Amino acid sequence: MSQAILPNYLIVGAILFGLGAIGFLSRRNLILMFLSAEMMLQGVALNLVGFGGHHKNYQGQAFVIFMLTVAACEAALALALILVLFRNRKTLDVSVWQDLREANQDPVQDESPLLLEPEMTPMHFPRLTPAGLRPDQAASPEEAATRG
Amino acid sequence: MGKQAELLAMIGVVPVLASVLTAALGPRVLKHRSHWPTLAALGYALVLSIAMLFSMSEGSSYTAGFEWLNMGRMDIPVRLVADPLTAIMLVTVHAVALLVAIFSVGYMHDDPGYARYFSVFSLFVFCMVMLVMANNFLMLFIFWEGVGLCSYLLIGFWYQKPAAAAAARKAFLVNRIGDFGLLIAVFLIWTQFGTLNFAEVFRQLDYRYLAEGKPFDGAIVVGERMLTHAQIVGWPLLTICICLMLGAMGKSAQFPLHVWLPDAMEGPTPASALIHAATMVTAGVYLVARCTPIFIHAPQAQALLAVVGAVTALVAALIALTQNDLKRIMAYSTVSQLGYMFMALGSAAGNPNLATFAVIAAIFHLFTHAFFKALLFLGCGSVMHAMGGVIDLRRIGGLKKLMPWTHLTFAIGAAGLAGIPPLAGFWSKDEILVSLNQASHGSPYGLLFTLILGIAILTAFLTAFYTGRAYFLAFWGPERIPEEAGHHAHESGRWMLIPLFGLAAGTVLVGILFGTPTHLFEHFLTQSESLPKFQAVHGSGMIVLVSILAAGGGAGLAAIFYQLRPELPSRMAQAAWRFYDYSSHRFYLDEILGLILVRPLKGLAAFIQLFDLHVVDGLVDWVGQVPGYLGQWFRPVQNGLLQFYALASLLGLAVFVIVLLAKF
Amino acid sequence: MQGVYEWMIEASRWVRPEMLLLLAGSGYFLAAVFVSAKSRSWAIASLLIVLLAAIWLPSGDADFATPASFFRHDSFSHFLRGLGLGLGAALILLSWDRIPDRCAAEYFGCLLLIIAGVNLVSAANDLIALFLALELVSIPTYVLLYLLRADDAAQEATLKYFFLSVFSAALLLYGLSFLYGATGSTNLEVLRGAVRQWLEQESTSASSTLPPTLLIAMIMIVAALGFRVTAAPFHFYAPDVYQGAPLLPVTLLSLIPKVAGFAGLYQIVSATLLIPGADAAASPLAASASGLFWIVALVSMFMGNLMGLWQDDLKRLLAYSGIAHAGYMIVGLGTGCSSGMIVEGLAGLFFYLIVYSAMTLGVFAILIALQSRDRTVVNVDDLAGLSKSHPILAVVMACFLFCLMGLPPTAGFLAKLNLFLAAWNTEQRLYRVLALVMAVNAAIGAWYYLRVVGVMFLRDAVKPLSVRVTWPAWIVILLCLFIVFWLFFQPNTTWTWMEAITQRR
Amino acid sequence: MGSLFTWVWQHWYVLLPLLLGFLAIWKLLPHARQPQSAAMMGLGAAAIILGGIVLPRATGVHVSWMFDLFFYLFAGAAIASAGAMITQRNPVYAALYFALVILNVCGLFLLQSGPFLAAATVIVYAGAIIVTFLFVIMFAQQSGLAQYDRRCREPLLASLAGFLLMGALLYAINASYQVSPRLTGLVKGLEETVNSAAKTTKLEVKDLMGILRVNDAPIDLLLAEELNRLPGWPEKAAARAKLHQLETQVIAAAANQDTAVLLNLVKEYYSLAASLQHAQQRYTGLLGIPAGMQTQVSPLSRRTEEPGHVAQLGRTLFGDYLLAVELAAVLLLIATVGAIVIVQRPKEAAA
Repeated sequence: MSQAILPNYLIVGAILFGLGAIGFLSRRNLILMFLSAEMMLQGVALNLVGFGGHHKNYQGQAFVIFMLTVAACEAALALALILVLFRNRKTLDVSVWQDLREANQDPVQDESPLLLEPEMTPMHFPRLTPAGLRPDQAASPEEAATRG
Repeated sequence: MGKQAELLAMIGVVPVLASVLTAALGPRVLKHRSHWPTLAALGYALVLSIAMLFSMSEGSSYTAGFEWLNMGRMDIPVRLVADPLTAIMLVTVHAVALLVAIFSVGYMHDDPGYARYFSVFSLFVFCMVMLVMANNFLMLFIFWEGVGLCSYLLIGFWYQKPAAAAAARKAFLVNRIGDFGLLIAVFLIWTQFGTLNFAEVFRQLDYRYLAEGKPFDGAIVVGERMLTHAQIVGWPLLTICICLMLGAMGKSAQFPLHVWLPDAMEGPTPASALIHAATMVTAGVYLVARCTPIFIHAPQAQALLAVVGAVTALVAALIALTQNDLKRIMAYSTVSQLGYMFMALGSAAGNPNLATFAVIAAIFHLFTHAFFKALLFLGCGSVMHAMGGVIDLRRIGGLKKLMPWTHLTFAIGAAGLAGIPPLAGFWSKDEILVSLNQASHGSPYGLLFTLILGIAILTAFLTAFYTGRAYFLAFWGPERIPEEAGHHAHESGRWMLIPLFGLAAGTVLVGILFGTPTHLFEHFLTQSESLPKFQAVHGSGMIVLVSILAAGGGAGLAAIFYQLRPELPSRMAQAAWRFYDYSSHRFYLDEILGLILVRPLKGLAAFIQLFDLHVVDGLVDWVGQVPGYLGQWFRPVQNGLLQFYALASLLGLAVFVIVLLAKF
Repeated sequence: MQGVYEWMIEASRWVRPEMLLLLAGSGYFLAAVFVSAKSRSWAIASLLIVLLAAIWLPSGDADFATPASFFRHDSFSHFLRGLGLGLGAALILLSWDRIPDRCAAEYFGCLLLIIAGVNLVSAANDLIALFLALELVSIPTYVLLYLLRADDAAQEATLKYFFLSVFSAALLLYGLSFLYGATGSTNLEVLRGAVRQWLEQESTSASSTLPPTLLIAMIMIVAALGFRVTAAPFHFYAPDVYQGAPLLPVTLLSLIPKVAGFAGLYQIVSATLLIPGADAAASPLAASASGLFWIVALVSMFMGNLMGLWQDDLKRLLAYSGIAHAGYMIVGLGTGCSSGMIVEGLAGLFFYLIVYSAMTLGVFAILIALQSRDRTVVNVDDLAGLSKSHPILAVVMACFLFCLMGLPPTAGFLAKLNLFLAAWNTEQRLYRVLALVMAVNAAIGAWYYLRVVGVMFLRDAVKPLSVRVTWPAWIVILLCLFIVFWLFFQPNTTWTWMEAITQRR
Repeated sequence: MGSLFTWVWQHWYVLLPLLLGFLAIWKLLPHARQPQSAAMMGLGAAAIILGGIVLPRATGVHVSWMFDLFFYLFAGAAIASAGAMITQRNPVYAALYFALVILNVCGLFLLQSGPFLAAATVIVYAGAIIVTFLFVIMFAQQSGLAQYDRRCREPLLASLAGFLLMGALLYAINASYQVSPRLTGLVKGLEETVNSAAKTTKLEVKDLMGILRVNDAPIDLLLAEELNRLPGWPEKAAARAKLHQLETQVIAAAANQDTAVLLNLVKEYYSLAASLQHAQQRYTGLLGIPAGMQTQVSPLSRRTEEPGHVAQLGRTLFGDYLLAVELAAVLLLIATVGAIVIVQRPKEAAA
């Protein structure tokens, strides 16, 4: 039964792989870039599982488990690295890291100003309360923004 | 066999030992005695080379060597060989190098880089000697690069001077263009013949069939393949020859790759003498002479060789006319004389019987040129040493009294260069003219060679003229000594004069002893196995006459302009509109001469110099800079943005996938 | 029936040196918590462990490859594991007492794991083993890039290397998944058998096609490993990362991933394309692969050399030089894919790999030796006057640079010559063009190396270098120098060995 | 040019959804000056739905409606949430969409009998990684949407590169793992002929020979081409021999004007084509493993008393891949140590 379905798994895998690649190339948030790369791995996992089902063995699934392990390792390192980078520049933007480049080249800057969209008014996100403060006494997001 | 092998190995090993010894001990132990290893080594090697020269009998060649490369299909043992051609090169190189080294002792005596100089000097001689003794193209190429490297080190010896550093770099890079040609030639030879050994390659291209006029109808075994003669002699051989020629043009400073040589004056003068006379520039001539058996099969390449030589000779002579820097004049004269040698080498185009004679003419000229050019350069060095480094002909003059010995030897060298009989230059130049004359009769390229013969005679005239000009301006007339000279303004010391005498003696004697009067040189060189069967060519009285006339005329004209009537050149500038004023003058003839000959020539010379400086030089520089510009073009890709890098990679990947899928 | 325990002992018999390294590396991390020792002590211990591993390395004659085993050992892995251990020992010597004591244990632990990773890449006989071994090289490398210095430049370098490496790992996995899919086994031996069987069955029929997914797999894997060997267009990170990261990790980055990458490429290529005995050109995959390598080699050579002309930063210059050299080596790989020149191309590649390791290690060792607390060598101009302050070192450096240029009498010349001749003798027009391009590039590349030589010898320093070179650095430098010349004068034994490697079944 | 057009026409069912998807992703990625439009979201949804409808119809893959339903549900949701994740401007939502992708992918795992894998993936990704990253996002998030989340780098080039790659991959998969439409048509045509031949008794040699030529190409050539796309089919050599034999027989029968033999031959062709169709579903894109090559070597993984049971995964993991598990353990250790080393403030900076 499940043999004929192999190409469908491969197709979904290829699409996830491609979409992940697009996300990696275009999203500027470091975390989203990393998640996009992980999504490419999901495409690979679908490939492997599809092939495993097709060949009726568990080597494909075992491969996915090792992939998962390595992805977890990379996630741990990514998390640490992103935290350090954020501590340094106070932003998750990947484009601020362009000091190392060919000499005599101007840095790439964003040309067009942002369009102010009505629905883009500041949103409130759940925030971690700083240590030693009661949640209800923690600073509001606006105050936190002014404090940096 | 054992003895001869030892002899060869010693000739190869001794200079490199001296180099290493000087480099290791020079700065700390030897200091001002750093020249001794070099002098001893060169002297010893010279004795060995002469011994080899005399012990060389008919058809003999010496070999020595060991197993080196045996990788895959490549099996190249290192083997030193010496046949008559090599032996002559060895003697020339060692003799001139030894005298130049002796001169350097005096010239460089208080330079801080004394030990470094002699170390590189020995290394330079070593590379050249190994180049000459190599038995295969790979080794030849390796030492070819070595010679280039040493010249880089010597030209840039005074690296504090930006001009010297720039000149060194230029020499290296221009030479790399030529080296590229040689490399391609070597690879082509390897693929075409399956071997890089000279003797093997030549055996496969058995020239005797051509030389004896027999049609060749057998097959030639090349590696594992059987090829017909036509398959080999077609375009692959032509390509090989042209690539070889490109390599030779780079080293031997042929137009348009000559641009490095005049700049190479920035090195110490003795180093220039070494480069110009004995080591570097002769490598190209040697290469072509060595590969004559290949060139015979590509008459088009030979004709091209002659054309390149003619253009080089004429252009360099014209440029030399207007130079004011004594060393620069000598540099251009070297280029011009090398052009002569190339003309001679090319003169066998379509006429294989002439090949051996052509090679003899070229090598003989190389031999005599080594003496008088080294002499002239060392003379320049002597003048320069006395004048505190000033060499501008407008600022020095009348040194005849101040430096009588230098003057005498320089005069001999100049006469040798100008081709005044019976000095060495006359005989060798005469042989080249004879060879060209022969080529202009009874060869498919007859018309071309008639033209080239004309150019050669014109060049001979010009050579005599500018040599005379330099000589008279420097040594005659009122005494002018620049202030930089200071207390140095006196005749040079013993160390510098002895080599001058030695070289002067050589300039006077080698032509008569070995040249046409005795035919010793011819007889010796014809024993070379790789050269076609020798067919003697006899000079005609006409050629001798023309040669003497050209040399005498040029020298005489120079004497008139720059000594007898020194005001003439400046007056000539106004000659055009004052023609009628001067028409009644008693030097009427000179004016006419000046008008119809000198002035256009000078104009042409100025034009060619500009052309050379801006177009040829610019073109060669431009070729060197193209990669830089291209690199600049790619630089924005590396803009520091991580995602941009990933994007470029992924785009590349997508293109690969699509293209290969479409083909799959 | 054989028990699981016995089976495991049997299966791990051939990777004991690596298990030792892994154990020691992991042990360092644990010991770091309890033991505080100087950098030098950790280095001595690491060196001993590497030596022990080298002694334990099984000889190249012992060919262990039951089909479907996880690791295998043969002359190829013997050579590359030896090279890996040698490079590891050199790196340990170079970092002798240059590591701050606070992170010395982590540093040397990572180094040992990386060495184990390189060795396992060349011993892998399974896609999973290959993947894990490559990650075993990458993950400690991320840590090393950041460990020694944590300024902005190092952070940026780590960021770029990490993210692009994760990206390339995804590409690699995607390719590997198709290789698994083609046979249903992750084993390389099975894959090799399947391709060989296909070639034998289909040798009569000209129009048979391999599944295009194999092509996809190959391109993806070449792209991912091309990232590790800095082949264009996957090389972009290299200049920035080299420039930003400290010198020791950069040395590692310019050697270890290249060796691992080429080992991995050879593993994949030899499993999917090269079947000694069968005509490799009969496989349409081989033709596509040689086309792919052709373009990658061309672009790498030009990118590396043309951009190298403009560099002032030494590490950046060496990055571009590494890109160009990767291009030369890929010429060998591509030549190995085309019929007739399999042995010459691949043996040329391995020969070049040794020479490249020696000369690059030599240059970096000198740069490392010249670093001191008060005077850093960053730009080419910082080397000015080296011939005055350290004449011997300057001459040795010049030798390495001439080797990089490919001038005789250094092994660089022979290495380039081999690749050139192999490419030329494929008698395919494309590869002949590539051979010429290689010659042109060697000429272009000479310019920027020569500039370094010129600065060392022809310019005087404003403030001369006064650092004393330590003896571990001298050992590395002199060994590299020895190799650079020895391989020129006595290349035959090494060459015969390299030829034997390519004869893997 | 004409051939390119034909090629596009033949592959419209791949190209059209791709084109729509490309447009949608390109426009939906955060642009500085354009708000996200519902129309583009609709376009993206259309691309997914169109692909879901057209692709299986064109390629003829169908299992059972229950399986299909779940498959298309999970696959469609996975792709849609993947698209939403990369285009979402709010990083928190994007991370949650990523979790949704994971969940749907795990659903697909379940369909391929990978319950353990599905559970592990959910735990590792949705349970650990996403949650940790959400913490980081919240920690790093200032008020409002950040500049860098509202614009992206090179949306056109990035989506172009991604979709070019995706298209090439889909094409390769299509060429490797799916029954070629031509073969499907061929089988259908032969089937009809055989069925109709059973009803009518009057058959002309000319008609039968016409059946054996499809689009002016002999059926042998078509079948041989399709056969060549099967690198791993064990019976390939036999089928090739059979094809050759049929070819000679047809020539002989046509010469004899023997309709009965010819009809039998058509039936033989039909059975050959049908078996080829079956083989293409099973064996394209595969290389046959030589006989005698074990793919599972450890004593543990060779014990297979319960086929398909999840325990077999454990056997594979701790049998064949025991060394790999150990390697993975070292990797986890180094990652832990590395993360600690990276994140601790260097002492120099503190001092």
